Amino acid sequence: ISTEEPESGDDDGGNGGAEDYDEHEDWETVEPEDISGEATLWHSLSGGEQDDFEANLESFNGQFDADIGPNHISDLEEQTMAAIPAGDGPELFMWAHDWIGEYHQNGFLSDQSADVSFDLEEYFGENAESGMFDGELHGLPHAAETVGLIYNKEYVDEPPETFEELLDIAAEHHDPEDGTYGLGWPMDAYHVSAFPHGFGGHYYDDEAGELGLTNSETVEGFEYVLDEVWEYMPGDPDGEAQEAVFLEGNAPFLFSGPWQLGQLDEDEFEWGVAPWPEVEGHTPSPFTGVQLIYFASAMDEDDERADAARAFAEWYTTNTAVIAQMADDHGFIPVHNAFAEDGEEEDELTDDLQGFAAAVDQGQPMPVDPDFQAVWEPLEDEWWEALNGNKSVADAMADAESRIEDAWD
Amino acid sequence: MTMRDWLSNRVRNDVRTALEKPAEWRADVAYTIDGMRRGTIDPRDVAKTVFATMATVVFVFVLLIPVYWIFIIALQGEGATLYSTDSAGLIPEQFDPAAFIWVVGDIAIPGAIIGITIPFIDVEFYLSWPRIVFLDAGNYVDSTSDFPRYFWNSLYISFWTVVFAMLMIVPAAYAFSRKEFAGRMKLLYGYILFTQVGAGLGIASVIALYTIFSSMGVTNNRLVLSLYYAAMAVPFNTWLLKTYMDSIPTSLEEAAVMDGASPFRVAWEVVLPLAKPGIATIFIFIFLVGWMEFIIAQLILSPEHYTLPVGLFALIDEHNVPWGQFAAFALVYASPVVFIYMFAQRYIEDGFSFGGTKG
Amino acid sequence: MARLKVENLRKEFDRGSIVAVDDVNLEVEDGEFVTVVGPSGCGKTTTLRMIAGLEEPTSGSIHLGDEDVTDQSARTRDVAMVFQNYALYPHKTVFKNMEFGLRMSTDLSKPERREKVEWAAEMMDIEDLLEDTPDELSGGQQQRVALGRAIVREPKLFLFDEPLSNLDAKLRTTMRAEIQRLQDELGITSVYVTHDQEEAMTMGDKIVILNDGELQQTGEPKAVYDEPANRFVGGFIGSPSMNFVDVVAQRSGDHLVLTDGEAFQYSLSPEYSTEMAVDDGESVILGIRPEDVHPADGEDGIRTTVDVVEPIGSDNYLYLDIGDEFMARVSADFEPEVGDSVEVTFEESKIRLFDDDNGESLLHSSEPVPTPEP
Amino acid sequence: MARLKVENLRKEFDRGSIVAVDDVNLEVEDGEFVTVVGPSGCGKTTTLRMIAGLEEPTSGSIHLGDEDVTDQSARTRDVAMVFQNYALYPHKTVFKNMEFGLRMSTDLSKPERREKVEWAAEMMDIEDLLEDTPDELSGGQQQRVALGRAIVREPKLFLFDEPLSNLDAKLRTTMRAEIQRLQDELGITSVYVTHDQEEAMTMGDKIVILNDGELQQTGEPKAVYDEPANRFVGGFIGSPSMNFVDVVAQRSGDHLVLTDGEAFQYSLSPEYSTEMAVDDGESVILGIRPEDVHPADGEDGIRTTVDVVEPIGSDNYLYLDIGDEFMARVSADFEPEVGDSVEVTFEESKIRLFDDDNGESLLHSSEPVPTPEP
Amino acid sequence: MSLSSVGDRTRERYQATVPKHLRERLDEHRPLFLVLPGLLAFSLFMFFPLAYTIYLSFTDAEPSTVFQDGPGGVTGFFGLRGEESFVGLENYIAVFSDPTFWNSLGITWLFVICSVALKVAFGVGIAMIMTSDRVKGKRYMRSIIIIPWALPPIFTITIWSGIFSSARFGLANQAVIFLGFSEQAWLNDRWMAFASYLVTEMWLAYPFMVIITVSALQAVSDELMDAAKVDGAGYFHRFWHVTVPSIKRPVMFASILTAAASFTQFLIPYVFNRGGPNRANELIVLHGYQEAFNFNAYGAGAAIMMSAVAFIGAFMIVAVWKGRLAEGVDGP
Ligand SMILES: Nc1ncnc2c1ncn2[C@@H]1O[C@H](COP(=O)(O)OP(=O)(O)OP(=O)(O)O)[C@@H](O)[C@H]1O
Ligand SMILES: Nc1ncnc2c1ncn2[C@@H]1O[C@H](COP(=O)(O)OP(=O)(O)OP(=O)(O)O)[C@@H](O)[C@H]1O
Ligand SMILES: [Mg+2]
Ligand SMILES: [Mg+2]
Repeated sequence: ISTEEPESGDDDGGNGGAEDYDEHEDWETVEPEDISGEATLWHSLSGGEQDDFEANLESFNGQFDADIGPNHISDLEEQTMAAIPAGDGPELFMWAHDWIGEYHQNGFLSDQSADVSFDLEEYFGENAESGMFDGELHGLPHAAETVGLIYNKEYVDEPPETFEELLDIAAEHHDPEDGTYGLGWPMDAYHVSAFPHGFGGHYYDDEAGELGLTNSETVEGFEYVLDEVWEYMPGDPDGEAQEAVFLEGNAPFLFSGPWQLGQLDEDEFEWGVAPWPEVEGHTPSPFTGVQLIYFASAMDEDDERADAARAFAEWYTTNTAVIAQMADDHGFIPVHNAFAEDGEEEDELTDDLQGFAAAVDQGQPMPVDPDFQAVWEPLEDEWWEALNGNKSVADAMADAESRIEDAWD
Repeated sequence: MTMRDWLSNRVRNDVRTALEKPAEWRADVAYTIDGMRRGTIDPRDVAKTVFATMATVVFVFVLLIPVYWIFIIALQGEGATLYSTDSAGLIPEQFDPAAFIWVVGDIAIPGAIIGITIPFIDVEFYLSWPRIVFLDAGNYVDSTSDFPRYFWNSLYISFWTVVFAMLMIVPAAYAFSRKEFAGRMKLLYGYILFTQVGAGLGIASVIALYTIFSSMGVTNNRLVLSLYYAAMAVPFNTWLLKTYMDSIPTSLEEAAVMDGASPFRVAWEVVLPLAKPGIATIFIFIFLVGWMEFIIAQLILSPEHYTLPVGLFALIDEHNVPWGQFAAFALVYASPVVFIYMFAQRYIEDGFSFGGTKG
Repeated sequence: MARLKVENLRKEFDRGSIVAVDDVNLEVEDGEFVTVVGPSGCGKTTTLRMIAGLEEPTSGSIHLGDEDVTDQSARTRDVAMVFQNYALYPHKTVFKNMEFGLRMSTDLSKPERREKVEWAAEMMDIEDLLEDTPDELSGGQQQRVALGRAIVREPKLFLFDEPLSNLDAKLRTTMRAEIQRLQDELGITSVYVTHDQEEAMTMGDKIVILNDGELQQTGEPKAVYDEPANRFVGGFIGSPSMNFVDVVAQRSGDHLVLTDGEAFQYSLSPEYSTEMAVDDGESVILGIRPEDVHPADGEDGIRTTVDVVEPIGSDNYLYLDIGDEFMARVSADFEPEVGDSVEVTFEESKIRLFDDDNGESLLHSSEPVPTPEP
Repeated sequence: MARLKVENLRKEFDRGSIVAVDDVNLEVEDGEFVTVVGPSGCGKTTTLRMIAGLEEPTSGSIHLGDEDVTDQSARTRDVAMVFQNYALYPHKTVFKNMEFGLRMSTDLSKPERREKVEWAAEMMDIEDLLEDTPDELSGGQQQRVALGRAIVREPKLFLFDEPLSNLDAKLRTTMRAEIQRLQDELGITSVYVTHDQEEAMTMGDKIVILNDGELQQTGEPKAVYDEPANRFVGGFIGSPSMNFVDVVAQRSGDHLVLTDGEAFQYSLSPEYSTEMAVDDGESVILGIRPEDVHPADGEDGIRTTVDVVEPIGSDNYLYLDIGDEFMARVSADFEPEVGDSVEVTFEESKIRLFDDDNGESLLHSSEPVPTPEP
Repeated sequence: MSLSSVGDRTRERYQATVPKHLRERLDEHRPLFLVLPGLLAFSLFMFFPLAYTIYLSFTDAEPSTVFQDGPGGVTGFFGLRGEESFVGLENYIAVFSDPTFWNSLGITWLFVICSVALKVAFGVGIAMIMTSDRVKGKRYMRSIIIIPWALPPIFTITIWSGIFSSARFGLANQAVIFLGFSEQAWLNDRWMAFASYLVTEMWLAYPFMVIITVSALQAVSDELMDAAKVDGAGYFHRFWHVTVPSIKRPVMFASILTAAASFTQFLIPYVFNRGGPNRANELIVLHGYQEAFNFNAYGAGAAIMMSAVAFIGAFMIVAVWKGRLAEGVDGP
């Protein structure tokens, strides 16, 4: 038992904030003028991300005369669904861009295109598009994410160039009785999307609003996974199980996103990140997501609060120091042009992030059409049916399409 | 005897019994061995008992393997996972209490300065003591969880849930058990009927509920949430306590009436003390409502008022589950209930009086 | 302490389909100890509960002292009751049990209450138990506490509902004496319900016999024993029971000859015959108590065989082959073998005759038919 | 039907800290009806349960017929037991209740079982109740069913554990006769436990008295009544109880003079004096039964005052001012007032003397000290 | 003293001010006032959502309409009404003509029957062991064994979904391999998934069954047991003829409650595999949820919920009535 004086409060020093990073001299942070409002922001960032994010937010509050209150919400979808229509929602919330269509349709979002104070194209390039729907501006992007190849350097020094190569290595190490596997790859519709897309197919055509599951290319992509890859994976298609084998050092490869980096233990093994290897001449093309700070409909209620909220979103998404810090520490792939455009700056990104950034380049953005939300589940259901050998891939995709179309009616 | 005296007495007795148990067991064993030597106790009989006990212990272990597993996961520290390739993790690889320390945080008595003023003579004493630290989490982990805050929120909500519910349930159960009034049987049927139907409404009712709270302007109000829990606890627990009260002989109440006690006194001094086992039982059930409920709490409360289950669930983010922390959190979370149950077990096992359900 | 007067008391249950108590009248003098006795379900408890105020009478009135308490609640009647199962508060110590009534119904200060409880505890010889809880006490001790709880308040009226029926035979005798001693010392008006006629006889200044909710007879124990108002009372009071023989009465000259068609024959002398309101040839029931049946040494008796001999130490019971069941209590020295033929006889003054139909006593000498006292 | 022999039976509870039954020996002849009596907690039930096989003896053996059944389970012993609370299966009809034992322990076919049940039901006069469930029956009827269930199997041995103690006084007498009738008709060896000494006396061919787990005396009821082996038996058997007076014996010539230091003084004649193993000046306890105390008409008696007069109809009980508590049972005609001075006397042949220390009888004439029969 | 005299005085005033006939009426129904607070509170939180759900089931509500501002006030459900419009019985017709609804209902009933049978057998079995004379230290084991009851269901269910991983290293698969079988794709096979639901449900619910059964077992009359022994009944006959009848009603009571809980089970299929594979195991509440949220058809979702409520309600009515649960000792 030890004793301390009453006054001594605990001050858990964080591991370095955005102060350690310099702002990019060419890209000025968009700073607000005379704001004075309070606003609420909802997010569901994980532990470490949350700490740093909130520290940055506090520094914004300190710098300017605003009070943005961050709330960590555990089930953001359900909460926003209930609170926003009831008028209890926040001004801002953070999520990937794929909700935009549906939330727009439900009237959950606010259009800020008239009020935003800088040129989005200039800062975010084409990623600016992801915050737009139907010509309205519903959010600002701050990071991108997608699935790439993470490899264990104890098994392979260099990432394989082609998938055939990868499978050879996988086959070599695959021995379930002994607890080792060829590779880990969560088999949900999101993680697996690189193949159907890479083979030239698509889940859903956002422009035309059409399904593409039964396209021969899509089917071919799925079939390749089923026929060539599945046998070297743990039998559970669920993400947790797939990731576990890699994280424990029992598999050379894992297809996953930057969020996985926090789970890796440097003491256990060294790893690298690479874009998707070529497969039979195709380049796999994963779904990419863009993390947005959404403008919720509460911003239409009170101008003062809206100003504060918008100012924070602008400041946060344009502050290169913050972006660099979040990228380094939490694998948030920058969408800010400062990190993409001039090749010189790219060196600022860690190797890991470069790998994922390359994967983003390979990928294609998730559709935003509200109708697309109905695709996920039937697709995944049917795909797993095929994985389990209950159906052929073609049949499964046909069934998935008919289920999705049913749902649309 | 006040409730508090009674409670502390009980706890003291229970602790004493628990402490004396080993000695008693030793005496049992000695007597048995002695009996076997003298030939008055059949060794086969003893063997049967030993075997049955061992088999039961094994069975209990198998039954609780998931709990054991969770415990092991919680001891794996950072890299813990539910999906371990290595021998399913049933044999622990390492003992790392970090997750538990992360959950509970510092254990300390906060420092304080207390002023005592003695009336009339205007003398003031100042008593101050430093913060006494039993466990400084900072020595072991970088950060600690919000468990203590969630814990107090949960405790606060559960406490008021119990208070509200008791205020509504005890008089009602008494009335159901002892009085005749219009619609009594119908209400009882209704109560039993609705104990479970409510859950069937599913998510639609969640939206409607949110609207009630929202339109009353009481989202994020812990007291109103307590009231809601209490209300949901009413039917089942009223019925349960009623059946218990049915088994209390009326002659005691009549004796009190003959002694000149008013109806309130009869209830307070006779019926309530006698209904203790029944009340202990519904106490546990009601407490658990507030302690366990997740969906509405998550919907209604903002983070500063999050309860334990919401806090637990908040550990899971979109992509990752920190299994070690998650498991440790859940175990620490469950421990008060197990603890309370241990003390209340006797009453709970008596508390279901099936006076009302006996054939 | 007060007089209790119950008039035309009636209680119906279940919408009148059960009449538990039917038009009962009863008067208990100040300081009197009245026992109420009757078979199970005859309405004893119901009557007592109405007097206590725990049950509302359907009709009739109850006066306690000069007051009409019929509509008063039990709380305010100043009546104490001792229950069959003691009804001690299991969660309170003996002291608290006894103090409770004082706390509820008097304004006494704490020390005054303590003094009173101690007085009552001393009276019941339970001073040492005051800090125990009821479950630590034996049945007899619990009963003492229940009595102590009743006396500590010095109420106007004591009610007892079979307070001894849960005790074993020996303890019952002891507690019976205890209650009588209390009653002597305190002189509180008491109503004591029991189903045990011996208890009722030995304890009561007056005894009240109920059957089927109706009052059968009221009177001093000895009077009731000697002059039962009807066959029911004759059979119910006294142990072993009065013997009954169905006989036909035939006037033969001045004599009245009673025969049962078999061996039984008895001739009443003229002086007794006239006392009986019996017609020639009428069927009547003859009642004679076992202790009045003697072996006929030499005299001319009724010859019969012995079915069973039951020794109870102090006496022997002989079951004789007369009527349905006929018993004689004879001294322990007289020990015939089963199957022996014996001659028995009895004094004619001990004979009671009852109406064949309604069971009323046919004895003229006593008051007309002594049922309800006003 | 069989002989029961219990040898050195002992039962400990709670790791030997409670000795419920201590070295009991007992022999019951084929067809005999033995009653076991003793105060509450003396080990009656425990003994019976060991005989039934429901409790395992700590030591000792039990023989039924020629078999040692000590280690046999209750299931296979072929004994029937009647419980205090009847223990009828509440969810089964009376018929099923009675049939259950047959179904479990015999190979009888269904019609055979029905026949047997009907025979037993007729025997118990419950044919009309066969389709009812126990909760529809009165206490007496339930007890009949419990008896019927026991007899239907015609077991080797009947065990009864206070079967009548839940019934009211009248019903108890009836059922007592019923059980005796059954025993006469069926002649099955029976052990009957009761705490009511009167029941034990009237029902038993032989009576066994237990106290504190130890056997006190075994014998025919009359023998036990007349020659109690010790003070406990003297006081326990007989109602009202034997009177005890602490006296000092002084030899005065051939006579033995007993005085209690107060008014009490009695002089034993030489022939009786010699029978008693008493030294000069020794303190002993004198026992005399109430029915042996008579008013001394003219003779030279002991003068004392009357404390209480209790009329029980057939007799009067007088509480006299001798020793602690001294009662005389006198005829109903003798009715002194409370406070009257009376003279009482008794025959010297009725006097029993007991050792001051261990309570053993000091009477030489009977067998040495008749406790355990082999 | 002071208290009671104050009481008397207020009573007098009360008697003086309130007319007699009203007073009598009040007195007669006074016990009702003890019941009312609970009843009102419960009604508020129970019937409002119920009414709202019924309302929704007759509309074409979907997120894009229901969340728009509609009329306020009582008729507008205090602002809950949006721009949805009435469609009459259309939702119900659609639901009842949808085979997936009937499949869901069928699998739900199957789940209820199987899980209740298992829960009862398992609960009674454990309770028997935990009250057996042969087992020492059973009190302690009884208090340990209720741990599953103290853990939040959402957590336990997540853990169980991990146990049923179809990977070779999943706990269930390890057990199966240990027993000499081949590994299973638990959640990807219809009946395997169903079985895993059952196991989980059983594990979650057994503490409740054990608590109730233990207290029922402790009330079994020892005398009856002895009577049966003397009658020559062996262990199983005693269990069947004495134990079962005396614990029948408490266990039935627990079964009815737990049956209703099974009927409304949502989390297990949701967390395990969303009622999969391929919606084959969608229990009814999950089915309603899926309709409402995945297909954005709140009206149809509400219609499903209401149908479910109707079924569970009918079940409870029959069960409560047949089981005479509402009655006390003084019941008819
Ligand atoms: N609350 C009640 N509802 C219906 N009937 C009742 C009620 N109380 C008593 N009775 C009936 O009234 C009659 C008299 O009952 P009571 O209890 O007064 O008898 P008792 O003489 O005390 O009998 P016991 O000697 O068995 O105690 C019985 O027939 C009984 O069934
Ligand atoms: N299972 C038990 N555990 C501990 N002590 C016991 C047990 N059964 C009986 N006893 C003790 O053994 C002694 C004898 O009990 P038993 O029941 O045989 O007495 P009894 O003569 O039948 O008394 P009663 O007349 O009250 O029925 C008592 O002191 C009792 O407390
Ligand atoms: Mg009664
Ligand atoms: Mg006994």
